[in-house]
Amino acid sequence: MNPLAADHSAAPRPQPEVVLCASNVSKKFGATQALDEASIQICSGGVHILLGENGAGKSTLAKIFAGVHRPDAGQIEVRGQAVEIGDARTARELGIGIVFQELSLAPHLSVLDNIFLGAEAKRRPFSFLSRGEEARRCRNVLEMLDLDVPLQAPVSSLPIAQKQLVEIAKVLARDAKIIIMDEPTSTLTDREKQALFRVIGVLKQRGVAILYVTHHLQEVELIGDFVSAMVNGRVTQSCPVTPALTELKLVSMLTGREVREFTRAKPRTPSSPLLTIAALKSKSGCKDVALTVGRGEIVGVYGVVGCGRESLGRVLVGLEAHSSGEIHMDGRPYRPRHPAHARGLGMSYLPMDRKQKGILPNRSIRENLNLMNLRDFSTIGGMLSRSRERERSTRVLDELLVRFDSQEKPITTLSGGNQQKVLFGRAIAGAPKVIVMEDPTVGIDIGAKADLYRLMHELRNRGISFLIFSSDLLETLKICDRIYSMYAGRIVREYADPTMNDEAQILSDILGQELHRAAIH
Amino acid sequence: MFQGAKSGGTLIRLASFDMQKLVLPGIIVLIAVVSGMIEPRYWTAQNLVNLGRQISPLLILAAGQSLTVISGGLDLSVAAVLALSGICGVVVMNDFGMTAGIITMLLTGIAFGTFNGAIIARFKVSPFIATLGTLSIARGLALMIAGGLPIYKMPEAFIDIFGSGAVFGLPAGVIFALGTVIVFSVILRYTILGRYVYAIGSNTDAAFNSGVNVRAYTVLVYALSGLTAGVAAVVLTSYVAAAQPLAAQGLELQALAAVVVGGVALTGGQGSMLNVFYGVVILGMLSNSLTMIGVSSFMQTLAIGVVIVAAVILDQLRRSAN
Amino acid sequence: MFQGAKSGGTLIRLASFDMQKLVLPGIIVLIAVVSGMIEPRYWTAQNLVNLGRQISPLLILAAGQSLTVISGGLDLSVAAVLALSGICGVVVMNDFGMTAGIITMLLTGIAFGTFNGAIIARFKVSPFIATLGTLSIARGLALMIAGGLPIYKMPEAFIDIFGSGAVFGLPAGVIFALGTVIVFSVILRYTILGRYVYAIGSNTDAAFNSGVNVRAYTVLVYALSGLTAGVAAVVLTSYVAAAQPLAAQGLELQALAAVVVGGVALTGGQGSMLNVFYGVVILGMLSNSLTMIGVSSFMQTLAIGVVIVAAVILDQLRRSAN
Amino acid sequence: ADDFDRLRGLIDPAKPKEQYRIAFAAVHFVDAYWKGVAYGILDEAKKAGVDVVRVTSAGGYGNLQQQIAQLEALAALDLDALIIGAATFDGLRRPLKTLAENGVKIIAMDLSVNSPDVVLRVGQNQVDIGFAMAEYICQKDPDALVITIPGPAGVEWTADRLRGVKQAAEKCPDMKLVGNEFKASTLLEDGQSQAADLLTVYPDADYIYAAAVSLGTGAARAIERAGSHAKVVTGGFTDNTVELMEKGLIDMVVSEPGILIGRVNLQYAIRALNGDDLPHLAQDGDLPYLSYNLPPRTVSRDNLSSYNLDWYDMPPSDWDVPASQ
Ligand SMILES: Nc1ncnc2c1ncn2[C@@H]1O[C@H](COP(=O)(O)OP(=O)(O)OP(=O)(O)O)[C@@H](O)[C@H]1O
Ligand SMILES: Nc1ncnc2c1ncn2[C@@H]1O[C@H](COP(=O)(O)OP(=O)(O)OP(=O)(O)O)[C@@H](O)[C@H]1O
Ligand SMILES: [Mg+2]
Ligand SMILES: [Mg+2]
Repeated sequence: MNPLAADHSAAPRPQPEVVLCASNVSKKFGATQALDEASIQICSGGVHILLGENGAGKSTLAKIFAGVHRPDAGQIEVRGQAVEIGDARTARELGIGIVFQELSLAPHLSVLDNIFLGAEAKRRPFSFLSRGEEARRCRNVLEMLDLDVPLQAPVSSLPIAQKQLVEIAKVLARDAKIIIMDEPTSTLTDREKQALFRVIGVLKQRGVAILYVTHHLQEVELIGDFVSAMVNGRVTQSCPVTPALTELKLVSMLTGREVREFTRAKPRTPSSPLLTIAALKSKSGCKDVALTVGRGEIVGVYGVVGCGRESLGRVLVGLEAHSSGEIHMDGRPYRPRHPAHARGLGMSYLPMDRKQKGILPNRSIRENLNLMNLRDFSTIGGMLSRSRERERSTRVLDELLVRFDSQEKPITTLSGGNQQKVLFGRAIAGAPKVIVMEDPTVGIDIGAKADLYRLMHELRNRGISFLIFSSDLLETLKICDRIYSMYAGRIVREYADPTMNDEAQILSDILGQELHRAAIH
Repeated sequence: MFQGAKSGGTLIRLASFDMQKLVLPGIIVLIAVVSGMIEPRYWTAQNLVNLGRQISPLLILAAGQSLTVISGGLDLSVAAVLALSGICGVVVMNDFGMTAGIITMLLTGIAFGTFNGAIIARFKVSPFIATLGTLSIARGLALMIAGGLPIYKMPEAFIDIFGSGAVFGLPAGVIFALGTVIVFSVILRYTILGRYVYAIGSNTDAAFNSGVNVRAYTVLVYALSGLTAGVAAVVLTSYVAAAQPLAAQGLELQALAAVVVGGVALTGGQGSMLNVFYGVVILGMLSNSLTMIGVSSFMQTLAIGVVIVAAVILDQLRRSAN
Repeated sequence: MFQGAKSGGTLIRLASFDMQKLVLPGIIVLIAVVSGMIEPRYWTAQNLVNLGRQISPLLILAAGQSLTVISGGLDLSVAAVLALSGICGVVVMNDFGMTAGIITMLLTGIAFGTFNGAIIARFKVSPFIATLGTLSIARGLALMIAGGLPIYKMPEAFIDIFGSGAVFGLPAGVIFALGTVIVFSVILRYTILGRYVYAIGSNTDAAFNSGVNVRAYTVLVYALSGLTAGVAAVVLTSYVAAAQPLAAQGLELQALAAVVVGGVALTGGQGSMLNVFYGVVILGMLSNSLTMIGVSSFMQTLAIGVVIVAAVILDQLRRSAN
Repeated sequence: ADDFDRLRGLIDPAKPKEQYRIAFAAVHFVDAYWKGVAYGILDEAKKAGVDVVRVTSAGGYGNLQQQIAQLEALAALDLDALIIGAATFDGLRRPLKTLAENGVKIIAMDLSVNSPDVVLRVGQNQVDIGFAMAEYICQKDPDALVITIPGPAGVEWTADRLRGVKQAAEKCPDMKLVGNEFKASTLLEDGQSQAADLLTVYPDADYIYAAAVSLGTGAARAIERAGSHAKVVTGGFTDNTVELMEKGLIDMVVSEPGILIGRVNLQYAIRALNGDDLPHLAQDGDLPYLSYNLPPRTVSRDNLSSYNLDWYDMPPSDWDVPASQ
């Protein structure tokens, strides 16, 4: 059934069987039909990849399996038994574990406490915790994931990629037999992804069934055994992963719409320098950074987590003061005191951690979108004109392909990818000079991504500059006019007009190695 | 389907809007009708005026409190600042005239509010504890300046205009209170400040990262809350014709309660002034009603608790029903 | 490099631990030394015992309050429940003996706490407003049962054992208080309940999604907070030898203040019992010190405010310095 | 005008045998009465030549816990005598016992306190004060409809005063009391709201009994606003009581001569410490010690002009309880 999966196994593997089966599951949120008689079957010992556009209903399905939502109609079977998953505990007892798309960790709690939260050996409130045993198991799991964090560190102190890995570790520690991963790699860089894929390999060996939601089509080939596509709340197609299944076929599976592949065009005019950074040092990780961003240019900086990229971004948007070095914007010294100041100087920011630093959870889509360009709507009396604001929102939401019901609904009623589009819209609003973006398209489906890329280039052609910190190298290569590779707080190399051919060189740059092109290929 | 969903949404929104709009006013009507049935004099213009006068200071403080609560904080010092403003204002008034005194009341409020805001924004101290501390400071100052005793001496004009004055039967205090509520409601709904207040309360980090000047706006919010303390000082001082160093004790908690009964979450980011208004009216009319219908005071204490709990539970049920 | 970062992190954590450990005790030592210098009689065993007795009820309530606050809520009703427990307990005590009376106090506390928790967990009402409502209910009941006046009649044995009794010079009240703090500290650090309390306070949804029975644990937390009100009722009633319907008014805010001065964030998820202990001692000893050194009551009000503000600012500066 | 008898002839000033250390534990200092008492004690101490080493405030009636804490702190200070205005009748037995065991002579100031360790009590009888007010109303208008604003719950003096009012009312069969609810605090707005509400229900009320002058002042404002013909009777003076009396809003006040009571208390403390004789003392109810109750003195519009408030009632307006002792 899954020819690809047979490779690494030496021991005989148990025969794959359907362990999780949903039939005709429907779920409605208010007026939105999130799931519309969706059906799917997941087998043990394999990775079932679930694809679909933003808002197709993938996370909703996952949450129904996890006991977060209850379906309005339809049936769920676990190992042939009809079940009702009323809450998270039931799900766990059925052996189902989930890695949520919007991370679901307790920020103040330590890594260890998070990993074992709700999965303690004992059940009574006043029972003592067996921390020694937990620590031992915890170390094993973290080792599997190649994750080196102190067990007692509060989760809030970790970068988002590590949070994502903790979320994964949490599921692994529970010995779940059915694991659902909702876009687990969205913020991971290559190194961490490799570790995760290794773990997935091991889990498959052990006969674990994995439902894997993603927008990265490459991952289908890398780890998938089976693939399903969701469209408008229905699973429309399912098939085994075979070499014959090309990315193009996948794309056509998940959207009726034709996706125009994005190709970058050179800037029309050679750009003059807008932002120049020289010998920049910062407390949190820049050792010696020098780079320039031209007017109307998209510049990418690529490196592993902890290479100083985040620190550079923090300095530029005013979250941190640099300790030495020079930054000039428009020829004038640039030293923002805080993001509001930076914004005033023309620097806009799209932060990486959507949930913590991006959305205003109980505010409407409209208010989330128009947080930073409110002056555009003020009338003579200083009042805001709602109608003008609504008008702009409708236009922009349309342009960004946001799938929404009403712009007055809380942003949390949007799917993850659609939330990201709204934040993208917030960052580009209000005529900034430079936009610093961290993982600008995290969670956004391929079709919409291409459109966002086009939008970015349109803005670029109008003279707006971008500085992109993406954990996705392919994306960086695809959209940037220029790329800097970064390692250990320093810029390693500059790539003008990068192409896919630069991939290997960049990968070796960011690991601090000299190029061995042959060795990699 | 998408289109259908959209218009369906509007319908549901209208319905839910009506529902939410009805719970709190419903409670108000219920209290009023029951009171009026038991005690017919409840329904006299006289009593309505009394009621209005009595709840005016609470309403004014609740308006400011709404702002701080929606921004994710709270201001426990308002009642003490009211007392301090009243004392300072009356002292100045007796030497430099009514206008100077009124300005002093407002400025004292703003100054203290700014001080609160500065501590909270600069040192990232919990608003609860910061304003609990400044509450004590303001009371201490008020007691020291007044020597512990109420100051009764003040220009007759001040009492006549603000305490006893009325326009078309509406007492001056009520006009001030409604004015404050309207101004704050407009601020919340139609200004950039209002939008940022919601944003800061909803997710401070997000607002900060997006470029909202969280510190400056926090200071502004507490300064406005202080201003309401100053306005309430004008109203209360002229109403009782005395500046008392212990004036309005506990009114800060009542204001908070009114705000929360009005559906503003203490976690911030949510709430509307109209509902706060209902919250104030409910709490304010309760004591008046119970006195009018002759419920014993111990029962009143109990009844107020029951109404608060019942109101918020009902309101919550309505919300989750949507 | 990764390794280096790790050990560096540990070092910083150790250092910060020491720092944090020092700010609050530092303030305590400062107050004690200054008081002792101005009034040498401050440093008598007698006064230390007094101090211990005086802060015992606050300490007990603060222990329960820590639990509710860390879980992301708060309990404004504790002081009123204390009063109600005391009244009920003494009434029972006079008819059925001391043991029955003490059990009644504890059970009344637990029952009311469970009621609080049930409302909060079942209806998802804001703990602030829910417990503000039940505060009023508890006070109303206490006033009605006691007829408004304190009840002084109670078995002499109760006063002798719990109010005046001592073991090795430690008054019974102090022993109860320390016992409560130690038990709650163990709960928070070493039990499943403790972990869940932090988790619910840190991110309720995450806790729920991880399979924590958020509702049941919320009820348990408020029941325990109610229990502390019952324990404090035993201590306070025997200490003042009277069950007062208005006992401990405002003590709930003091307990909250102590908890927050002790570095527990009102947003939940954070805090340690040791620091709460320091917070209680700071607030508790302030009033004793100021009386001993002869500061006037108005100045005391001011001074308490200044110390609260200064303490939290210092504590916050230390935290952010790390 | 300075040569009036500061002790109103109640007792002869005594000469202390030593420089005694005396403390005064008050209920609060936020009305003219308690400030007057503090002034009386401190001024008399100066004149007599003894030290008042501490003056404390429990912060309000009923604040038992706070007052016990203060008494315990005072116990560490080597006092010779303590003058205590008790925040509650009962519940202070243990700390007072501790003080007495340390050799401190305890004088109960005005408010009775249930402790056998008290040497004596000097003050007014609260029931008598209430009785005097209702009696006055009965004289003026035997079939008066009287609104009562009895003050906060949970404190003895408000209960005692209302009891006095009811006793007098019983002797005046046509008089009718309405309201009768202990509630709120003693702030002006409390008096004003309660009076306004009750005047709406009972627009024909003739008198308002307000337990304390702050409540009475608030009630007077409510009468003025409601245009009612009712008049207030209350206890104690403030800065504007005279004005309200002249306006006819307040009809009668039972004097609470704080300064005088403070002075007399200090004199009795000195006598008790000296071992001198203690005149006037008599049994009051079943208190475990003897009391000297000053007779209530009523001040109405008729005799207002002949009454000098500054002698025994109102502390000098520029005088404050010292910030530290
Ligand atoms: N809590 C909610 N309330 C209202 N609508 C919701 C809620 N959660 C999801 N929806 C709606 O349900 C639909 C499906 O959302 P879901 O999160 O399942 O999409 P998804 O396939 O995971 O998308 P993405 O790729 O962007 O993560 C969307 O239209 C979304 O707006
Ligand atoms: N506060 C005061 N202001 C003005 N005059 C006062 C005041 N107190 C007392 N007097 C007057 O001083 C004189 C002496 O007062 P004192 O109380 O000793 O008189 P008394 O004859 O003993 O009265 P009583 O019978 O009430 O005790 C009287 O004329 C009295 O009216
Ligand atoms: Mg999703
Ligand atoms: Mg005489």
